[in-house]
Amino acid sequence: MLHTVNKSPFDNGTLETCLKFAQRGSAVLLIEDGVYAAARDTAVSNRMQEAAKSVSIYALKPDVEARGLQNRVMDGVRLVDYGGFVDLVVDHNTVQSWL
Amino acid sequence: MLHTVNKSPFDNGTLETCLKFAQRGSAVLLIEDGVYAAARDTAVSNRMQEAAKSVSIYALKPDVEARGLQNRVMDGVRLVDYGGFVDLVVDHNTVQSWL
Amino acid sequence: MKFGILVNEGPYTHEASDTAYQFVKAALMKGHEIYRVFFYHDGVNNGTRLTVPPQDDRNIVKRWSDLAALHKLDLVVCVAAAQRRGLIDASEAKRHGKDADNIAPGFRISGLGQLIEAGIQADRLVVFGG
Amino acid sequence: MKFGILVNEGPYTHEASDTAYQFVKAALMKGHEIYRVFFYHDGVNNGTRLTVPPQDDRNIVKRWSDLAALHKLDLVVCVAAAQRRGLIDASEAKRHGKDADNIAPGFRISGLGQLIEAGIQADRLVVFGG
Amino acid sequence: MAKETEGGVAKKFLYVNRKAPYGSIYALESLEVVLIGAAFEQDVSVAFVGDGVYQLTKGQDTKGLEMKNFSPTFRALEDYDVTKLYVEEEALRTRGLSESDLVVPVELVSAQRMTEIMEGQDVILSF
Amino acid sequence: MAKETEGGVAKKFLYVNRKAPYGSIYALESLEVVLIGAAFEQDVSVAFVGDGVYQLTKGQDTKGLEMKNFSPTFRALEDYDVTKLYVEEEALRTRGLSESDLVVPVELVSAQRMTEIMEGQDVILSF
Repeated sequence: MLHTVNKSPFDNGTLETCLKFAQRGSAVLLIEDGVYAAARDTAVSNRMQEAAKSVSIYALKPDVEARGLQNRVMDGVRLVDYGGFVDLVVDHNTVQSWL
Repeated sequence: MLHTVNKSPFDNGTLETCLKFAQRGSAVLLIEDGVYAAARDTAVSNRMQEAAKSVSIYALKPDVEARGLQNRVMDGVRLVDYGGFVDLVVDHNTVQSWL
Repeated sequence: MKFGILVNEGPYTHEASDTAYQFVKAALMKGHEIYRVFFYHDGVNNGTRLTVPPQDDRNIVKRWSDLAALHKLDLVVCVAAAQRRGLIDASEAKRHGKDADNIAPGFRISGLGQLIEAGIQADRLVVFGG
Repeated sequence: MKFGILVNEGPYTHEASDTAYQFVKAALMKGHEIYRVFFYHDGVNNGTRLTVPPQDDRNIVKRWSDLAALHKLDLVVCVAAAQRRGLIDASEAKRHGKDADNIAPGFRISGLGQLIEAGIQADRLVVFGG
Repeated sequence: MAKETEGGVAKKFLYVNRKAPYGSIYALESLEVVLIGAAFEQDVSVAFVGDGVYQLTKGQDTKGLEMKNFSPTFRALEDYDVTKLYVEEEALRTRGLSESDLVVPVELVSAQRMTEIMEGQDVILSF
Repeated sequence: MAKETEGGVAKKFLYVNRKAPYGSIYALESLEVVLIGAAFEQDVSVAFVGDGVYQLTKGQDTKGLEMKNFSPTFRALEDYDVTKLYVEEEALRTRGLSESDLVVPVELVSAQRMTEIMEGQDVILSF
């Protein structure tokens, strides 16, 4: 399954809820304000590193760039463009959007 | 100052942010989905009891009733109707809405 | 006491418009004055006359229009926010070459200055958002 | 592959409509089929032709209309959600005694069944929300 | 995952509710999708996680809001053959609620079980 | 709290920004209010708390979103005599940011100091 998360992890529990229900081996794509979770050295980066051991973490590049995070993305997070987003949807049987 | 909070405390950090900035002696009015914080025996009720020692906590009765909380409101939370909301605004110099 | 009211969310989607309406009604009943109700962000969508709510539901737009008529309320929709969201009156429609308008009775379109002015003139400004 | 798309938020207010648009464009460029784009909740507001966005900003509604014309996309606005929010076409306007309509070219109004059908017919349903 | 029916192949649809009622319209409009969707004879499940569990609580009285109380409609889901209602147990507990506080019989599930339910779907509509 | 000016009495206006940019329009439309409000010669302050601090970060490149990058506009606030920009220090730190990551000079303040600033206002507009 592919999960998408579009909320900042700091003022909102959406990312935490997604990670709670994301099965080992599934993919999590951070989009829109969700990409803030991809940054290094934040209050949630340890949590994300931990999550990256069981799920694959992606972040939508145009959203990363819009928020000025292009030089702050943590190791282990793969950047994809909209075409890569489409490919991720194709490669997984279902998509769950955590809003 | 009167603070209003309209988000559920469970999936969102709005209440916590409000309490962080609410000065001792100020009033906090829970409205809309914010009234869930007024319920007894939840994961945030200890936090609310603690907060009630330094700020006055109110909850908007029509919102409490709509959510079926009328018999679950914790001690120390005062219920007000829309007229009581108006009175609270009159009684405080400024209103800060935490959205 | 004189109140300014800011409504930042659209009808039905968020409760903000409901709460603002009930607050305004209660304030009027207590003899207070509503200096202005300003609609910003998606709040501008409270001002369309094209809604057709379910029969068993409240009619949010009509409720505002009726209250405005009864109490001579000043309901102001922000022009910039309204243009982004497709809320226009006849003169805006003409100016922008649109073939229709959708503003409801009792609402008028104006600039953000009207919000600041409400903040200055009113004793209290209360924000209702989403 | 066949995609169904659900857009749950209005233009400009949330990024959901932008992301959905860019996703649809990228999917088409990769040779995929878009079975339907369904607009629900505030998403129905993507279908109004009365927006006048700032000159230096994207025109979200026109972008959808143009893409629909180019690729024969089926853009469906939920009738129940649209009625609550004041998005109507000429026949709805007539039926409900409204003196104007505001639907944009390339959009059509229909029932929620069209969303379920998209879920059944498409290989993937992707939800964009607020 | 899709199962065969008389009319062809039914897909497994899951509706995921995460929002409380009345503060926003997502809960009500999600229920409207479930009701319409029921006519399509698919394999339907409805999940309530986080604040979504509040949609099912007893004692809702919306007169003061001038809104319609739609919680009784959940009781009608059975008539539409929508019987698989899953509630995240931890979400209930966190909110001081138990199964007896809900307007309909549901299956309380652990996070792990909810994950399995989600993984078994063809289409997930989240609100 | 209102202070006397030539034109009469100026009120203390505080704009409180709590939302990140681009994911929703609140940040941009809040800035539009600040700019218009500047013409009214009131005593204006702007606070950035929680995710609101993201509005001020350097390096924003919105081409991929086809949106306008409005972060440079914060630099223009000085020309409008809007110079009191307060940023919650803890919000920055939580997000791995420091003052050098921001597009404009700001005053970093503790939660306690932010509380005092808020308490000193006549009108608070929160986004």
